[in-house]
Amino acid sequence: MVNSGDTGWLLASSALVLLMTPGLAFFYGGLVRRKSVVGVIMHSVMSMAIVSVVWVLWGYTLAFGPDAGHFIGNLDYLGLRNVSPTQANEFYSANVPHMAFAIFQMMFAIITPALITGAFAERMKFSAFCLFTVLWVTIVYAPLAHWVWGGGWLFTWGVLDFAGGSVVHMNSGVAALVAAFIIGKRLRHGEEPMDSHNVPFVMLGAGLLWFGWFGFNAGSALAATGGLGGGATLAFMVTNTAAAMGAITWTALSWKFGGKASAIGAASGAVAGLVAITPASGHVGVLPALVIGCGAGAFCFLAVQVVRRFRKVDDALDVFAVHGVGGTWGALATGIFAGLGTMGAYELAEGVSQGTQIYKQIVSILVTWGWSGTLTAVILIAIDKTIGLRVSKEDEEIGLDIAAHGDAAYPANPT
Amino acid sequence: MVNSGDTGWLLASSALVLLMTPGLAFFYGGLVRRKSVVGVIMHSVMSMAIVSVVWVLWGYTLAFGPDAGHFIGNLDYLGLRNVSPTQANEFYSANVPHMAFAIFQMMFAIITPALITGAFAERMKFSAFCLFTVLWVTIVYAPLAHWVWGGGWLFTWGVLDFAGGSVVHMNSGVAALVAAFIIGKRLRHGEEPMDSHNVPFVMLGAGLLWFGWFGFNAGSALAATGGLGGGATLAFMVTNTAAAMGAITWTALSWKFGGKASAIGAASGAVAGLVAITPASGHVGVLPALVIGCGAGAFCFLAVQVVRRFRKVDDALDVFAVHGVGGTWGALATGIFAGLGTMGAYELAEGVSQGTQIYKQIVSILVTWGWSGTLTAVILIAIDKTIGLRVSKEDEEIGLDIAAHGDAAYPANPT
Amino acid sequence: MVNSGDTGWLLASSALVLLMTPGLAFFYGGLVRRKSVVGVIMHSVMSMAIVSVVWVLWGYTLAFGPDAGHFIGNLDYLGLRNVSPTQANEFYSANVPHMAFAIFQMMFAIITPALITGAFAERMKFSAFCLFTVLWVTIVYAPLAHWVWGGGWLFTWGVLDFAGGSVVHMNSGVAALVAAFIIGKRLRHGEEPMDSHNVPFVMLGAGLLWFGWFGFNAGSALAATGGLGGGATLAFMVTNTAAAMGAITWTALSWKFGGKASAIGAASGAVAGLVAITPASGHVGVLPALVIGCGAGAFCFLAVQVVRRFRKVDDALDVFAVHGVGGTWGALATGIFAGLGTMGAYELAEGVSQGTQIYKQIVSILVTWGWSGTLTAVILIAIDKTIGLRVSKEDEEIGLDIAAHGDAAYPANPT
Amino acid sequence: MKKIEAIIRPEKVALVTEALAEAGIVGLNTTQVSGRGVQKGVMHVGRGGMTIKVDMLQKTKVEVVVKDADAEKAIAIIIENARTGEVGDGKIFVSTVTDAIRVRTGERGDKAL
Amino acid sequence: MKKIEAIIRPEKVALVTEALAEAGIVGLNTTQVSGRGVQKGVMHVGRGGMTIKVDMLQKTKVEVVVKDADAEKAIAIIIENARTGEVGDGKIFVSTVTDAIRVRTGERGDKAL
Amino acid sequence: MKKIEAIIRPEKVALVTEALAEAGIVGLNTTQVSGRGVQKGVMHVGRGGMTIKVDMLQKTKVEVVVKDADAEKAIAIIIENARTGEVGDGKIFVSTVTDAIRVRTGERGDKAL
Ligand SMILES: Nc1ncnc2c1ncn2[C@@H]1O[C@H](COP(=O)(O)OP(=O)(O)O)[C@@H](O)[C@H]1O
Ligand SMILES: Nc1ncnc2c1ncn2[C@@H]1O[C@H](COP(=O)(O)OP(=O)(O)O)[C@@H](O)[C@H]1O
Ligand SMILES: Nc1ncnc2c1ncn2[C@@H]1O[C@H](COP(=O)(O)OP(=O)(O)O)[C@@H](O)[C@H]1O
Repeated sequence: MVNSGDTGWLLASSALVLLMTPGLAFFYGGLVRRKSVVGVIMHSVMSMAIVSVVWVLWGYTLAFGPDAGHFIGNLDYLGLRNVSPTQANEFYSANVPHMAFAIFQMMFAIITPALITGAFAERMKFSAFCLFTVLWVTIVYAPLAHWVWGGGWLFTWGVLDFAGGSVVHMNSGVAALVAAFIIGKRLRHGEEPMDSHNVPFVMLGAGLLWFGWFGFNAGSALAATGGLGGGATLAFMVTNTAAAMGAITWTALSWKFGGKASAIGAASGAVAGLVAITPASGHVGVLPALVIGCGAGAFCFLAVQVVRRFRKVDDALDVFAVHGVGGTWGALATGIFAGLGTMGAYELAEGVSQGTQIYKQIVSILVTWGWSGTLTAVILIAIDKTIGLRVSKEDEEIGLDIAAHGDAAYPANPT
Repeated sequence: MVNSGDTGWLLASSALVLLMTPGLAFFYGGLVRRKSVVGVIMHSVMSMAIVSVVWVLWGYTLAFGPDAGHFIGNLDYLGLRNVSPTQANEFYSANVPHMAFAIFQMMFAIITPALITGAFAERMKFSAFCLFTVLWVTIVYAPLAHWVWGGGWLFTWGVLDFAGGSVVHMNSGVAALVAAFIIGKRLRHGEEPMDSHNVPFVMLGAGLLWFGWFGFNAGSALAATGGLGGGATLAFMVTNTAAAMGAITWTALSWKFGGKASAIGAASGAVAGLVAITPASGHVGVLPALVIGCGAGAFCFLAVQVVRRFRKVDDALDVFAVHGVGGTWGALATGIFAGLGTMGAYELAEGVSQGTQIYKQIVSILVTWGWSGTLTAVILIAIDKTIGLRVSKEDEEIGLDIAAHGDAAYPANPT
Repeated sequence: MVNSGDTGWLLASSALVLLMTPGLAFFYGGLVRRKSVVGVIMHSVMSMAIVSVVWVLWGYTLAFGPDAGHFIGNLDYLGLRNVSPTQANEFYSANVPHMAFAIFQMMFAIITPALITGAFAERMKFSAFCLFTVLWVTIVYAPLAHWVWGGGWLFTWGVLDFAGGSVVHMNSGVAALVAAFIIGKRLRHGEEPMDSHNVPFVMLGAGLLWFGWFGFNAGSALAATGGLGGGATLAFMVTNTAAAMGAITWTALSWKFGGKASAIGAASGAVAGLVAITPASGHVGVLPALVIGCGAGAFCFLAVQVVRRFRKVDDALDVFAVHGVGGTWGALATGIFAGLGTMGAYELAEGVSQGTQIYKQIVSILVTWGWSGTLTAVILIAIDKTIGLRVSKEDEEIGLDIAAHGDAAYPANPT
Repeated sequence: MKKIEAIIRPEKVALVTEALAEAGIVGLNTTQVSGRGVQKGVMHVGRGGMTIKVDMLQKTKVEVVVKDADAEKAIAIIIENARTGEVGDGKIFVSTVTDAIRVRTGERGDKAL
Repeated sequence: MKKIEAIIRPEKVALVTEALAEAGIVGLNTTQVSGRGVQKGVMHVGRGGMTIKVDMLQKTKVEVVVKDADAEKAIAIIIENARTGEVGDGKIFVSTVTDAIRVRTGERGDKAL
Repeated sequence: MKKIEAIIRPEKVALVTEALAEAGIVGLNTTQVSGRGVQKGVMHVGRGGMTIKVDMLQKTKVEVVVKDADAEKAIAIIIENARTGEVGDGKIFVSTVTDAIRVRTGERGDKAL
C-alpha cells in the first residue's frame, strides 16, 4: 500500500538525484578551461530543463509505459496522463504513488545526457546540444530504460542493473566516446595545456555527487525498508564503501605513478567507485563493495591513461574512461558478486547460477555498447549534416562562455 | 496520528528549505559586484540568524497562534510554549508534531526577508538591515502568514496559496520595489556597469534553490502521502516542471532578443518558474505547470526589461521583476488552473467555480500588494528617520564587504 | 519494529551528515591561504575515504560491537558481519535496520578526524595525515564512542551526549590543540598575514554545515518520531535556534570589539552554536537553546582571542577554540538545562537530580580531555619518530596544493 | 612609442576603452590591481574581529602603447572618461617603449601597434 | 637591461616559458590580463539578454628582464613559440630597465637577473 | 620619475607597503603575478597523475612611482621588509617614467604622485 515512509524516502531521494546534476556542473565546470566553465554548467542546467519537459510529455511513457513488444512503452502515459499522484502503479512499486516513481526516474533521465556533455565540452554548438539532448533521451535512453527497468526484454530475461550501470553509465560513457570522435578534437588539443581551472569547484562537484548518489542508489530500492534487491540500507552502505575505495585507489595510483596524491584523482576515484557500484548496489554486500570500488579506481585510472594516449579522440573530461569503463566493470561485477555478503537480504533468482548471471550481464554490456554507440552516432551525424555540430573556430578560440552564452564566468574587468 | 513517515518528510523538507537561504546567498552573491559579495551573503546568513530567533520568541505565535479576530495569532505560543515536539496541532496537521510544523514555517519566514535584500544590495547600513528584518517579519510577514495560512480571513475565505505565492513571493517582491525606491539608486547607477562578478556562483545558487524548492513546495503538503491539496508528489512534480519551462523560456528569449543563450537567464528563468508554481503547486497538474512555467519565464523576462528601463528605481537584483511579477502570475494562475490535471488528487472546494476562485485570487493579490507595499514603506521611512538607512558615499564606493564587514571576499593580496 | 518512516529519516540524516564533510572542506578551505586550499580539502575528502573503509572493516565493531568489559566492542561485527541490512539491533534501535545505524554512526566517525585537520593545516605530510587518521579513529575515537554511545561505562553511568559533544567535538577539539602543539607553528606564523583567501567559500561551507547538522542532531534520535531523548523534532528546533544565537552573538562581539560585523564571525558563531547544542539537542527546550547558543558564541569568540594571544601554538583554524571550548560548554550546559522546556518530551532519568547530572557531565568532560589529549599525543609523536609529521620547509613555502597534491587550486596561468 | 599606464576605477574601464576605440586606439590591455593613493586604504578585521590590518582598494590598470604622436590624445580621452572628481580617480604614468613586435607577422615598430 | 613584455595566448605560456628556460632565460613573471587588438573583443549579454557591452579576451603577459645582449634571442623564442598564425597571437613590447636588484642578496645590475 | 617594480612574496606585501607609507611613500599598486627565478618552479600533475608540467609560484608585484630622489629610499625599504634570506625573496626592477598625471585634477609631473 502507498505509505508515507516509503514515499517520503523516494521523494527525498529524487531531490538528492536532482542535485547531482548541478554537482556534475561543478565537477565538469572546474575541470575545463576558464573560458568554458559557463558553457559546461549550461549543459547540465539545460539537461535539467530540457529533459524534465521531454520526460513528462513523452519520455516517461516511452520508457515506462505499459510494455509494447518488450521493446518500448506504449503511449498510455503521454503527458503523464494516467500517472496518478496518489495511487501506486503496482508493476513498479505498490508502496509509492505512481507519479513519485515517474519523478524518481526523471532524475536519472536528466543526468544521463548531462554526463555525456563532458566529452564534447568546449566546442559543441548550443543549438546542436539542445537538439541532441531531446533526440538522445527519446531514441537512445528511453528504449534502453524500458528494456532494463520498464518490463522490456533484458528485464524479463533477468539482467541485473540496480540503479543504472548500463542505462546510465555505460550508456552515457559509450555515447561520450562516440561523440568525442564525431565532433573532433579541441583546437590544438595535445599541443597546449587544457587543465582544470578551478580545483575547489571539482571537489565541490564531487562532494555533491557523492551526497546525491545516496538517493541514486538507495532510492532505487523504491522503498526505505523492504523494496527491491537488498533494500535501501544495503545500497546506501555499499555505495559509500565503493566511493571510498575508489578514491583511495585512484589517489594511491596517482601518488605512485605521478609522484603526487592528486586531489582531482581522489575526486575522480570516488566518482569511479560510485559508477561501478551503481548496478550492484542492491545486490552485493560490503566486502564485495570494497573490491568493486578498488577495481573501479584502478580500471578507470588506467583507462584515462590509455584513452589519453590514443590521440585521435578528445574525450575532454574522460567520460568514457570513468563512466563507460566504470559502468562496464560494475555490470560485470554485479554478476560476479550478486548475492554475496548481503546476509540474505538479496539472493540470485532461483535456478540462476553465478555463471549464468555473469553471462546475462555480459550480454547486457554488449547490447548497451552496441545500442548506445550506434544510435548516438546516427543522431550526431544527422545533426552535423543539418544544423551543424561544432562552433566556429573563432567562437571556440574565444570560449563558449562569451561566444555562446554572453556570460563570462569571471568578467575580465570585474567591478 | 503523528507518524514517522510524514514527520520525517516534513523535517527533511525543512532542512531543504533552510538550504535555500545559503543558495540565495550565492545566487545573489554571484550577481553583484566583487566588492559587495560578502555583504550580500551576510544579508542571507543574518536572515537565518535573526528570523530564527524572532520566530521562536514571538513570530510563530503571531502568525500561527490561535486566531484572534481573523487578523493575528494570539500569544499562546510565545517562546514556543505549548508547541509540543511530540503532539500534533490538529488544526494544522494531525500527522506531525506541532513543533515540526513550527520549524517548517520558520524556514519560510527566514527566506522571505532574505529575498528582499536583493533590492537594496550594496548600499544599506547593516544596522538598518538588522532592524528592518526584525520589524518586517513581525509587522508585515506574520500577519499576512496568519491571514493566508494561519486561520485568518483570507484562509477562511478560500484563497489558495499552497506554498507561498502571496505570503513569500509577492510579499517580498513588492517590498523589494518599495525598498529600492526608498533607499535610492546605487551611486552612478545606469552610468557604469554593475554586472555579476561570478557566474558559477549564480548557477550554484540556482541549483541549490531548485533542490531546496522541493522541500518548499512538496513539503507544504505537510505529509508525504495524503496531506494538503493534491499532496507532496504532485507538488514535487509540477515544481520541477515549471522550473524547467521557466528556464527554457527565459533562455530562449535571451537568445532571441539578446543574441545569446544566457546562463544567468537560464538560472533566472528557473527561479521565475519556481516562484510562479509555488502557490499552485498542490493544486494543478503537470500540463498546467508547463503553462505556468512558460508564462513565468516570459512575464518575468519582460518585467526585468521594463523595470530596468524605468530609471528612477534600482531594484539591484530584479527582485520585484522575478518574485513580485512571478508571484502575482502564480497567484492568478492558481485560480485559472486549480484542479486541472490533478487526476482527482485535488479539486476546487464544493460550490466554488473557477471564476470565483480567480476572483478570490485577485483579491488576495491586491491585499498582498497593498499590505506589503504600505507597511514596508512605513518601516523603511521610520528607520531612515531614526538610525538611517543608507551607508556613507565613501563606504559604498569602497564596497560593503570591507566597509561594513571587514572581510574582503577575495583579498587584494592573497597569500 | 523496523519501519520505513524511521529508516527513511535515518538514511536521509546519514546523507546530510556525510555532506557536512565537504561542507567542512569549504569552510576550512576558504579560511586558509590560497596555496593550501586543495590540501585542506583533501584532508576532508580523504577522511571520507579512509574512515569509511576503516569503519566497515574494524571501526564499527570496536565502537558498537557487543560490549567487552564496558571498555570496547568485541569483534562480532568485524567487516560488518552480523550487521543486518534488514533486521534491527534492538540494543541501539528497534525501528531501523542495524546496518542503517552503522551507516549513521560512520558519518560521525568520518567528520571527527576531519575536524582536527584545521589545527595542522598547511604543514602536515600527507602520508602522516593518512596514517594518523587510521590510528586516531581506531585508538581514540572508537573506544570513546563505545563508552558514551555503545554501551560502555559512561553510557551505563548516565552521561548525556545526544549527538556528540564529547565524542565528536571535545574529542576533536582537544586533539587539535595537542596536534597544533606537537607539529609546531607554520613558518613565520605571527609575522605574516595568514588570512582567509576566499570568504564566499567559508560561507558556503558554513551553510552546508548548518544544513547537514539537522541530520547530525535530529538524526541522532534514530527515529523520526519517538526515538531517543526528546525526539528528532525537538533536536531539529533547538539545533537551529542555537546556531542562530551563536551567529548573532559572535557577529555582535566582532562588531563591538573589532568595529565591523564580520562575516567570518557570523559563520564561526553559527558553527559554535551548533557545536554547543550537539550534546544537548535531544534534552533541552528552545529557550535553553537560546542561552546555549549565546554562550557558545561568546565563549568561543573569547577562546579564539585567548588562544591566538598564546603565541606558542598555532591552531591554524581555531579548532580548539570552537570545537574544544564549544563542546565543553555544550556538555556542561546539557547537565544544566537537561529536561527544561521540553514539554515532557524528555526528562532526567528517575532519581537523577540536575546537580548529579552536572557532576556526570563534568566527569565526562575530564575523561574526554584526558583520553583524547593523551592518546593523540602518543600517536602523533610515534608518527613523528617514524615516518615524520611535517613537510619540508620548501614544500611548506610552496604550499601543499602543488607540493603534495600537484593540483594548484587556481592555476598560475589558467587557459 | 609611449606606454600609457592608467590606474583607474574598474567601473570606468568600459567607458575609457570604448572612447579610445572610437578615437582609433584599439590595441590595449587591462590588469586587475590593488592600489593605494590619497585614498589611503581601509581597515580589515580577521576572525574574531581583532586582528586589524590595512587593505587596498581594487583598481584596473589600462595599458596602451601608442605612437608618440597619439600619446596626448590618449591621455586626454582617459582623463575625460575616468573622472568622477572624487578621490580615487587614479593616476596615469607615461614611459618610453623602444620597440613593438606583432607576434603573428613579426612586424616591428609603429606598424605593430 | 631590457624589459620584454609579451602579451600572448594563455595556452602558449607553458611552451614559451619552457623554451626560454632551455635558452638559459629562467627568471620571468606572468600576469593575467585582458586585451583587445585587431581581435577586437566581443559582445556580452547581461541579465535578460538586453544590456550589451564589449568585453575583452583573456591573455597572459609574460614579463622578462634580460641583459641587452639577450633581448633579440628572447624575442625570437617568444615569437616562435607563441605563434599560431591567427589573429590574437599577441604583441611584444620592449623597454629599458635602468637597474635590477636581487632582494635576497642586494646584488644589482645584470648579476641580479 | 622612477618606476620601481618589486616582485616579492605575497606574505611580505603588507609589511612592505606599511613601511613605505611610514616613509611617506603612499601611492602604489600591487598585482598578483606568477614567477620563476632561481627558485625554478615545480612539477604539476594532471588528472590521473601522469601529465607532468612545470608551474610557477605565486608572487606579488608592488609597483610604485616615485620622484627620482626617493628611488633609493624606496628600494632600501622594500629590501629590508621583503627579505627572508631564502631563495624566492624576489627582484626589484627600476625604470624611467617620463610623466605622471592625476586623473582627478589633471596635475602633472612630481606633483601628481
Ligand atoms: N605613486 C604611485 N605609484 C603607483 N601607483 C600609484 C601611485 N599613486 C597612486 N597610484 C595608483 O593610483 C590609484 C589612485 O590613486 P589616488 O591617490 O586614490 O587617486 P587620486 O589622488 O588621484 O584621487 C591608487 O589606488 C594606486 O593604484
Ligand atoms: N597597442 C597596444 N597596447 C597594449 N597592448 C596591446 C596593444 N595592441 C595589442 N595589445 C595586446 O595584445 C593582444 C593581442 O593583440 P591582437 O591585435 O589581437 O594581436 P594580433 O593583431 O597580433 O593578432 C591584445 O589582446 C592586447 O592584450
Ligand atoms: N629576469 C626576470 N625578469 C622578470 N621577473 C623576474 C626575473 N627574475 C626573477 N623574476 C621574478 O622574481 C621572482 C623571484 O625570483 P627568484 O629568483 O626566486 O629570487 P631570488 O633568486 O632573489 O631568490 C620570480 O618568481 C619572478 O617572478
